[in-house]
This record gives sequence, structure tokens and C-alpha cells, in this order.
Amino acid sequence: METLAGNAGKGAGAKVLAGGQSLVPLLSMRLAAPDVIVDVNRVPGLDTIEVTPPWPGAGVRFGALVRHSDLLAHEEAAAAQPLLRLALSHVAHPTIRNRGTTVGSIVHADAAAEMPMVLSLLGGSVEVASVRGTRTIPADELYAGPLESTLASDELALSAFVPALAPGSGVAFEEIARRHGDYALVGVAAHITPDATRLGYLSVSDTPTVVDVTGSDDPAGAALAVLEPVDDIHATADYRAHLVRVLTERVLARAEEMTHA
Amino acid sequence: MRFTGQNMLQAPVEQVWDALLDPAVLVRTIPGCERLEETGENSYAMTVTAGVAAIKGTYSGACSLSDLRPHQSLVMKLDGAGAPGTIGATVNVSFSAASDGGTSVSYDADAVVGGMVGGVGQRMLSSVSKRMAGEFFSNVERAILSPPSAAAAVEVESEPGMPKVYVDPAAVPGRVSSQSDFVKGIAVGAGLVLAGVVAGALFGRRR
Amino acid sequence: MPEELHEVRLEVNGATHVVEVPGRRLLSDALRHDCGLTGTHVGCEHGVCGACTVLVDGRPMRSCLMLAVSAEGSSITTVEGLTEPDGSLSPVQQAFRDCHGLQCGFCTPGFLTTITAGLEENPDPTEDEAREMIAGNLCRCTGYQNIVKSVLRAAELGR
Amino acid sequence: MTTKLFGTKVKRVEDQRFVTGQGRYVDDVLVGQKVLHAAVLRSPHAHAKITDIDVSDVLDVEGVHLVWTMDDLTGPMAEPLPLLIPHPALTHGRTQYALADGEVNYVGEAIAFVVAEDRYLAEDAVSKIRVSYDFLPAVVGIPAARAAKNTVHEDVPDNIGARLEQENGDARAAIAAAPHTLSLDLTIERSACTPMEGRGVVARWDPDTSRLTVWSSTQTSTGVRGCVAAKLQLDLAQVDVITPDVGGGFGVKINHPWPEELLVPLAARTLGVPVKFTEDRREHFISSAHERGQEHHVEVGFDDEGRVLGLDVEFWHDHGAYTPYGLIVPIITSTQLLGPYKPASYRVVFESLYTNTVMVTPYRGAGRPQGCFVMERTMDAIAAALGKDRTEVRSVNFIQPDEFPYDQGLIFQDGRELEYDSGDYPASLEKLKALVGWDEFPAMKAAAATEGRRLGLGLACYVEGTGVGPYEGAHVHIETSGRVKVATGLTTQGQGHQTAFAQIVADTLGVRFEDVEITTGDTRKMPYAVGTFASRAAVMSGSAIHLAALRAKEKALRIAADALEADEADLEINDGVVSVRGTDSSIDLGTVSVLSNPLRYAFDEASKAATQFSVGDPGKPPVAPGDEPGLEGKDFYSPERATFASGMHAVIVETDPDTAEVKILKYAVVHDCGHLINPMIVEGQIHGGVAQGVGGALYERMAYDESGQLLNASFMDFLMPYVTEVPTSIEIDHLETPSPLNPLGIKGAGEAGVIPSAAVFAAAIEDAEGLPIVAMPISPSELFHLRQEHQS
Repeated sequence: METLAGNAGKGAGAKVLAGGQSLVPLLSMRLAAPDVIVDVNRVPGLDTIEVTPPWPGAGVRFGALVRHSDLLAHEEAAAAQPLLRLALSHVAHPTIRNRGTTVGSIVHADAAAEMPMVLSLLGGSVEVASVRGTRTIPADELYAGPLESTLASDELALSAFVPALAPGSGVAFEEIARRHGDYALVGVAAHITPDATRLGYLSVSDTPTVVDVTGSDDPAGAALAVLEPVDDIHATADYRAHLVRVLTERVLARAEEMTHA
Repeated sequence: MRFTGQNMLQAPVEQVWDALLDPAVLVRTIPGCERLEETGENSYAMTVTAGVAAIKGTYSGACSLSDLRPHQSLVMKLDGAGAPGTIGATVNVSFSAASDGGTSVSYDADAVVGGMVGGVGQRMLSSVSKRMAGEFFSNVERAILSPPSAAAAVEVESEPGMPKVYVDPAAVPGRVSSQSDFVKGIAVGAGLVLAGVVAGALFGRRR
Repeated sequence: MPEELHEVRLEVNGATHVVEVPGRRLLSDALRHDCGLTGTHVGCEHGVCGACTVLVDGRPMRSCLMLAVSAEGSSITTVEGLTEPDGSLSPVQQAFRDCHGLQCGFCTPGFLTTITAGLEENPDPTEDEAREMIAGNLCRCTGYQNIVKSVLRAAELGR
Repeated sequence: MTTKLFGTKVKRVEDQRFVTGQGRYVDDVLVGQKVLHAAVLRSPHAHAKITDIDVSDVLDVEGVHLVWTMDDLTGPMAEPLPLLIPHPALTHGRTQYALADGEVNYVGEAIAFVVAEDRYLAEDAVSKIRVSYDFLPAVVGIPAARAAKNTVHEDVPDNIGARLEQENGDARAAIAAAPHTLSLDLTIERSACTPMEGRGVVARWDPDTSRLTVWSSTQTSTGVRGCVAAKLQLDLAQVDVITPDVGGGFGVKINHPWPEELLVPLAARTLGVPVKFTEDRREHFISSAHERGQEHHVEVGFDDEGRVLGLDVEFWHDHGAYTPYGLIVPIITSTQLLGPYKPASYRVVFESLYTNTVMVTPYRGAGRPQGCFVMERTMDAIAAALGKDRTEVRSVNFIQPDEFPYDQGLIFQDGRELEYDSGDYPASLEKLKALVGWDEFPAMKAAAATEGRRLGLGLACYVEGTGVGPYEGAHVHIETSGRVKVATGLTTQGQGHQTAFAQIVADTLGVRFEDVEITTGDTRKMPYAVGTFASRAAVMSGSAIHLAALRAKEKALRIAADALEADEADLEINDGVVSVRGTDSSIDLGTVSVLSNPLRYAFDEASKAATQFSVGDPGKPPVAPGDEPGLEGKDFYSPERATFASGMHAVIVETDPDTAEVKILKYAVVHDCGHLINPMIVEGQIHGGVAQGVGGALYERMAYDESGQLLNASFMDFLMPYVTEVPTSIEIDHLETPSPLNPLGIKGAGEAGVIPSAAVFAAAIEDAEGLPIVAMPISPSELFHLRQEHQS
């Protein structure tokens, strides 16, 4: 206790370890050098999945220690918000999903990751705690930049919440990666409700990006107007833009189908 | 790695120019800059803590401004080395007065990132660099528009004849732990209250 | 200053190993160098190759992406622990031998642990499910052809 | 002989230890004992002068035992590492130092060496070493090397390490006179072996016996032994090198000595404590060897049937910053490029160029994938130009079965004539066409097209010189227990030598397979050996083991004939028992072994039979002149020249019209490596080669930026295929054209699977897309842009 309290002042010198599937490799590569690591894996009460109110209901809340694989396998969660399962099945490989946590991924704020984009597209939120108490950060205020969330340096994410799929709505997810399980070159999700059509994108901007294309006759074009695909060693910006068009069409068609289901 | 960008500063070009040549301003505006030591005219040795999220490192290096064409353009040469890797950059900066009395600053950087971060951090590098450049110029703007008093850069008293040293009190105090003592301690299964006082983003996705 | 050491109790293959390790010690290193269980191999240290996969409370996880101190209280199974109590080969181990599912053997422990858990979950996989089961492990020697056969053969032996 | 094992799918004996976690790899050696761990400071810059190295911060780090820079090395250790394979054409060969001597020439070059209590502390110390550099411009990529605006080594003009030309006939005149001509420019990018286990070395100095024991994950323990002895100024007899289980090699581990292979033994001797170095993954990417990077220009002249009248190939080989392995790779490209064909005339010239990148040494296939790509792309281009079926054009250029031995009129990598020993290429092609459904494909393609799907079929043929010399040896010892201990010097990286070689011994000697125990790569048991490379293990050691077993058998029969008072000609050995044909008179080999060693002192019941009052003719010396005690056989196999295996691959791919992704629908292989010792193992080698080839054709590359930084130095960004990226099945058919050059009629099989990949995928994608593919590997992003260029 004393040591930890003493570490409070260290600010960026300390890191929280939950799943560790991103932090530990950074340590091994010596890219991260925190003075202190706080392993919260045995903190009680962070490993629950609640579908509230009783399913079929308003949404899914999952704790900071819920592993991707637990959420992926959760039938009620999948029924309440199908996009969770559609996206989670694309997160790395099963072995990584067994350890990695979904909340951890969400606040890791990697614009190439599936779950931050899903939270943004669905308009979810994250509940965080600090010595000052707890607060709720809506998804559209959560991402500040590449790998940067708006959590204060002394805040810990407790859980994340995503709304359930409303009646007459549909969702779909598609991504293209070089190898099965790799970071996507481009990923797109669609969320169609009776009164709005929104698209979420990953790997084509610095932060998870959501575009409202309600009534647009060129949804992909509208999206590309705000997206910033870049060249890297795996794909050019032009190819990524092309994939944005291809995948946007695909997810819109499938989400549309679901609305009729 | 090349990256270019443009920033609008709400200040006349003369002021922006002067700010960039003032070490007391530079030390406060270069993101993560903790210490700046004048090693010659418009050339400095500096200590910078840079990076995103956990991928942060303290780099010691040098910065020099050359090819000065007052109020028009200059070349900023940067190089540094730290635990995560090495960075060397040549940044061509050009200034032009904007219609609204502000200044448009555009830069064209050619950066070489070496070491581990160069080999495995590729996916984030360009967006991070862009972001830091943006941060730098908005800092410059802030420095010009609101000449800070409290957080003013301190020119450390130095012996006559010794190089001038500037420090940014606002910067993280003390040097960031060197690799050798990283993860001095580890707390297992900390309670929530304890966890609450712990800094930093959570990590939880994958590699 | 010397590194602070932590006493950690690791339950590995049913035996308890009490090790004194620094906080940054990876589980993979603790298993290999502190517990002497060198069957777990390290192929990349960034969680991509899967050679270091062990079972943590029955689930396959990358031991190179876990700190030893985080494994306190968990029950760990390594490749050494897959062999039957009488020393005979488990169905998965036997299947790899039968089907020539390995060559240099370096990635093999990670495949064996992953498949062992995979068949617990799905004892009768289709060929596609067999592929999905091993899709997170790299092998440079076999081209995976005989590893897929081994998964199906192991399922057969398990019945 | 009872049941013949040669040619059967015997399960591997080594698997028992591998599947139970009992394999012993180099990083497992001495675990549980006091060992110190080494880490290396590597250059973060591609090209720079080192102006200062400050290690003062390291000295006080707790747990650090030693830190060395070049200044700490003396004598032979302070000289450049050996240039292993000199060649007259290599006029400007350069090798690096164990630790950089004032200049670094690639990102990853070793600068300082630290030994500490554990690897974590050693890396801590490395991070505290401060190096000052004066930057020099980096030369990256073949175009930059050729332009020579900057040079890698100031004393190597134009970055040219070597220039070699070979010609058979007057190719340029033949092309000038040919009715049809074509010219092509073809490129293959850099890649690397990336075995799952990196390099590693452990050393222990025994002050009591003044002996050094070195464990290395090398492909040549005798090579490492020679280098360590020379550099540490020890007698060979003081150095033992043991190659334990190795987690894959694929070529990169044949180069030696790596700096750590010298520094670790030196540190162990200096400190008097065992020292271990285990390369991590990033280190493997930036400090172990790469290969493949070449650019080629082809001029070809041919007649109306597509017969090649003249072939003129010029190519540029990127050998990286140093040339420790000489010109082996480009020489192989320049000669093996010809494959199964017999152009009327051929000229080839290459330049081997320096760049500020990781050095190049052979990677499975060793220059053949590039050569095959060039020749097969040329064949496809000829077929396209004449509007002929691609198989017809190949057929008219094949060397015919009755033309062997066939002399290509060139000098091969081993300094000997490029003379093919045997083969049947027309038969292989017929098998391949049947296997892949060549004649049915056009209908299949048309049907798919009606659904908007794009299918393409490609094929590629290769010939591979395997089993190059100079020699390998074997020692066979029949114990008094009847068990047979066999040692051969080359090493094993997963090829199943303990199984395949035991099959040979069991058959040759007439013993039970379970009674044979094979040891490889241990200089204590077989100090004369070359190494495992060029698909040579089965041919070289397999033959040597066969010959050594024959000698042991000869002696066993002689002694048994004596003991059984029978004529040697009437004896046969089955399951380890020598018996007189058609009688029940017999003696087991264990007893024969006892009798082979006249004793004064008995040490157990069995040995009593060999003591002086039990055996021997009092009138003769107990050991006859020219004879030796003990039931052993030793022999060496040293062939006149290499034997030439061959094969042909075909693949059907589907390219996605929207995303430009490439899907593999069918992969077919026809393979001819002479007689098969163990078909299960050979097919495993083919599977692995094909998968590695898929990686090389569609996923893997070394992404260097213009400043010489390797941008994908991890398995995150170097895209080694998972099971999801390889063909779901690989159809294999064998042809067995025995080699006349060795007693078993075998040819090598280790590299074959990877050789035609770039060629066969380029051909299939070209067929699907209808646009020329001249550079590999190819990604969906690149195919997308090719489509756009082709449209405009």
C-alpha cells in the first residue's frame, strides 16, 4: 500500500496491467519502461458481463477484466448487440482473446483495433474511477489521438457499455487483413436504425472514425471525405481508399438485410 | 519517412519567427522538452521525453536552426537517441502571412527513425509525428498569445562563459527511469482504491 | 540498485514451484529457467508465433505475454504436462507422431497445448475447424498440412 | 535381408522427445546450472563512423560481469571474420569484425558485447552504452548500389564486390540471328529463412582439461569448431562443438562464425563460467542473414516452335554489407537458371553488389528461386509471343531422357562442370498435367468467368543440383550389446536424419531399426564433416553411412565365419543375428562384437568369451596384421560431382476482382529425387518448402526504407504464413530417376519445394489477370495498382 501510494506522484511512471497483450510485448521490446506495474487481474468485481435490463434490454455492460473470449462466447450479449460478436471474432487469434480484455482494448485507443471503433459506432461509453470518484466517458469523447484516450492519468477504466440493437435495426462488420488475425488494412462496420445509417472505420484514420451517411447516395464517398488513409509497408493509401468503397458497400447490404430479419 | 503538414497560427509572422528563435520559448513548445542547452548560435543540446501512451522514451539529442531566411523559411535539424530508438530529422519550415493577420506555417520533414521503435512501431509513426508537430506549433501559438508567467521557462544561472541552460518547469520532474531500473516494483492484485491512483492508459488488445 | 524479487508460487503440471523473480520476469522465462521446464519455447517474444503457448487454468495463453507474477494462483499446463500419468503419449502427442505433424519440433509444444485445449472445447472438429484451431500458431517446417491431419487424428484417438 | 525399410514411411524416432517437451535445443543447454547471459549492442544506423563508445555507465551496473568493444579484442579476434568461400571473381570481398572496428555498415551490426547474470540485466547494460556516430549516406537497394552515388566501403569502387561471366556458345550472335526475340526485366525482393528458433551459442571452458565445449544451433559444427580454434588460438583437439536439436535452419545457420560464436567461447574462457547467447526475434531480423534480392535483364532469341536459340541474362545481386559466403548464391542462379532446358547458346553475367543492409547468405533454394523465376517467366513470355500452349514450349526445350549425362557447359557452385546425371523431364510434365488437370482447366476457367470469377493456372519447372561435396563420413560401431551406434558429422535441423539414416543402417547391416542409434553434428564422435546445406545430407551422409555399414558387415561376417566355422558366402544377417543359410547354426552380432576385441580381462559374462584362454589361435597374433580390435566400420563418401534432382509445380489461383486478394485453389507437385529413403519425410519437406514458397511469393519481404532501417523486423509485419494462408492440400506425385553417382541412387530433397514458387504464382496470377507479372513477391495492394496501370 505504502509503495503504491508513493507511486501516485510518479504519473506516467506507472502502468496498469489487465490482459497485457499489448503492454507486455512493449516491455519485452523495451519500448515501454514504467517504474511500476499494477496488476489488476485479481481485483474483484471487474469480470462480469451484464445484459441490462433483463435481456432483451437496453444494452451490454462488461467489466475491465472480461476477456475478449468471454464476451465473444456470451449468448445474451450477442443477442442483445450482434455487432459485439461479429467484431470480436476478428480480434487477433483465440489464444490472444483468451487473455486480452475488451475494455483494455477499448481504452488502448488503437485506431486499427476493432473494439474502439465498435464502441464509437454504437455510441457506447466507458466508466472510469479515480480517487476523486467515478465518471462516465461517452465514446465520442474517449479518443484524443493515436493510442491516446481521454482518461486522466490517475483514472482506471472499470467497465464499458454498448446499447442493445434496437428493433428494426441492423449491423454488419467486415475487415480485410493481410493474414488471418492480423491488424486490418481496413475495417468497416455498419449500423442501420429506422432513422439513421452510420458507418464505423478502422485503420484509415488516427482515431476510430464514425460517419453518419443517413440518406447519402454515396456513403463511401462521404466517408472518404473525412477518413485519412495512409501508405504503409502493407498497403498504399489508394488501395485502402479502394477497400473502403468495397467494404462499405458490403456491410451496408448486410446490415440492411438484418433490418428485415 | 517523409511527412508534411500545415498549421495556422493566430499571430503575425514576425512574432512567430522570433518565438522559434528564442530558446526560452522552444524549451516550452517542443513537446516533451525538459532541458535545452545553448551550444552555439541557434543550436542546442536538449533532453526530450517523447512518444505516445506507453511507448515513451527520453531522448537526448541536438537541435539546430539553419538557412535562416527571416520571416520566410528555416531548416530545423534534429537528432536524438533514447532507449526506444534513434531519431534524426531535417524539417524545412516555411512561413507566410495569412490574410487574417495570422501566420501559415508549413513543414516538410524527412525523418529517420532507428532502433526498436523504427522496426516495430511503424504502424503509428507518421500519425504520431504529425501530431507532435501540430502540438509544437499550437504550443508556439499559445506561447506567443499568452506569454506565461508562472510556467515561464527558467534560464538557469550558469557560470560566466558556460553555456546557457533552459529548463521547462512544466515538464515532468526528474528524469524518466532508465531501462536498467524499469519496473522496480510490481503490485499484484491491487485493490481498486490503489489502482485508482495509478497512471496511464490500460492495455488490453494484443501485440 | 538490485532488482526487487517477488516470491511466486507457480502451479505447473500439478507440481508447485516457488520461485523468486523480478517483477518483469516473463512467465515463459520463469517456466524455462526457474522451473527448468524447457519444453516451452520462445519464438518471438511478441505473442505472434505461439511457440510459448501454455494452458492457464485450461485456456491456451502466450506465456511470453504474461508476467510470472501474474500467474500466481493459476494452474499452468506445459507440454511436459500433456503426457499421460503412465508416461504414454496423449492423443494429441500420439497423433503428431503418427501424422508426421512436426519436423524441427520447436513450434510443436505450442501447437500441442493449443490443440489439447481446442479438442476439449470441440472434440470432433471438421477440417476447417481444425485449421481455425491452429490459426494462431506459426510453423516454418511443415507447411501445416500434417498438423491439420494431426488435429483430426487426435480427435479420432480421443474418441 | 528381412523387411526392407528403405523406401517405407517409417515413423520418426526423434518425435518421442519432441512431443513430450524433452527436445534439447541450444537455449535449453545447462539450464539449472550456473550460466551467464550475453547481450549485444547493435548499430541503429545503416552507415556511420563510430567516433566514440562510452561504456562507463555499464561498469557499475550490478550483475554485469564483462563488457567488450573492439578495443578489448586482440590477436586473431581483432581481425575480420573469415571469408569462407573465396572465388577469383570476388575481387573485393569484405567481411565484418566480431565487433565493429570504427564503422558500421548495416542496422544490426555488432558494436559491443555484454555478459551479465541474466539476459534482462545484460540488455539493461547494453542500453547504457553510449555511442557517438558520424553519419554516412546509406546505400539501400540494387538501383542505389548500381548508381554508386555513394559507396558502402570506401575502398570498393562502384559497390561492385564481384563480376562473373560464363558463356556456352555465342548467345548474342544467336539472338541477333533468331527469327523471334524478346527482352524482359525481372525482379525478386529480399526475404529470409526465419526459422522458429533463432541463432544461439553456449560455451563452457574446463580449466582442468583445458578443453572448450561449444553448443551452437549451427548447420556446421565442424566449421564452427575450425573457426573457434583459429580465433581463440586453440588446437582443434581442445575444442568440441556440439549441435543439439535445432529449431530450423533453412540456410541462415550455415554461415559461420557469427560474432557471438566467437565472443561467447572467449568470454566463457575469460570468466571461467559458462556463457550463453540466445538471439531474440528482432536480432534475428537485423543481424542474421537475408537472401533473394536480385534484378535481372533477359534477352532471348527463339524459333517458331519456341526453341531457345540464344539466351543472354544479365543480373545484379544484392549481397548486403559483407560477403562471408562468397559468390555461392549468384553462381547458383547463373547456372541453375537453365533448369531442365538446353538452350542452343547461353551467356550469363552478374555483378554482386554491396548495400548497407544485412549480409546475404544462402536461404533454402539458394539463388534457384530467382533463376527459376527468370527462366520460367521467359518460357511463358515465349509461349505468349507465339500463341502456343505453355507446356509445348517447355517440351521442345527439354533435355531428353536419352541425353544424360548432360553437360551444360558451365562451372557449378562446387567448381565442377554443370553436368546433369539423370532425369526424365517429359515424364514429369505428363504427370503434372494430369495431376493439376491442365487440359481441363480452360473449361473450368471459362465457367468461373461466367460467374465473374477470375481463375489462373501457372506452372514452373526446375532442376536442383543436390549433394555437393567435398565429402561426408560415417562411423558405425556394433556394441557388444548388439546395439549399433552410428555417427555422422553433419547436423540436423528437423529433417529426421535419426530416422532416415537408421533405415539405411538397418537394411545394409541386417539389424533391427530399434537397435540403431544415430548421432549427428557432434565433433567428439565424428570430427571430419562439412555440413548440412544444398540438400546434401541424404546423398552425402546417407551414402557414407551405407558404405561404413558395409565395412562393419564385412568384418562381422569374417569373424562370424571363423566362430561358426562356415564359409562367409553362406552367411546372412537378419535382425542382428548372423546365421549359416539353411542351418540353425547362428551367432548374434553382440557376440561377434565381443569376439572382435581380444581381451585379457573379462568385465562381464559375455566378455569372458573373448579372453585369452577362450579365443584365438596361439600360433597367430590376437589381432591380425592390418586388422583392428572392435566391430566397427568407418568410411567416407566423396562424389565426383553433384547429383541433379528435378521437379515441376502447378498452381490454380483465384484473384478477387474487388479486393485483389489471391486465393490458392489447387497446388500440384511432381518431384523426382531418385530413390526415396522415407516418402513421409520427403513429402514433409515438400509441404514445408511449398508453404515457405507461398510466403515468399505472396507475403514475405524485407521492407527497408531509404535510410537502411528495416521497417518490419518482427513477426507482426514480416508476414510468415499461418495455416490460413497456405494451400488446404498439396497434391504430390513422385518420379524416381535414380542417380548413377551414389550407391543408393538418391538425390537431395530439402530445398525443392520452395524453388518454383515465385515463378508458378507469377504465372498463375498473370493468367488470371491478363497482365504481365515481372516482380515478386506481390501483395493485393500491388496487384490493385498493376490493374490500374494496365487499364490506363
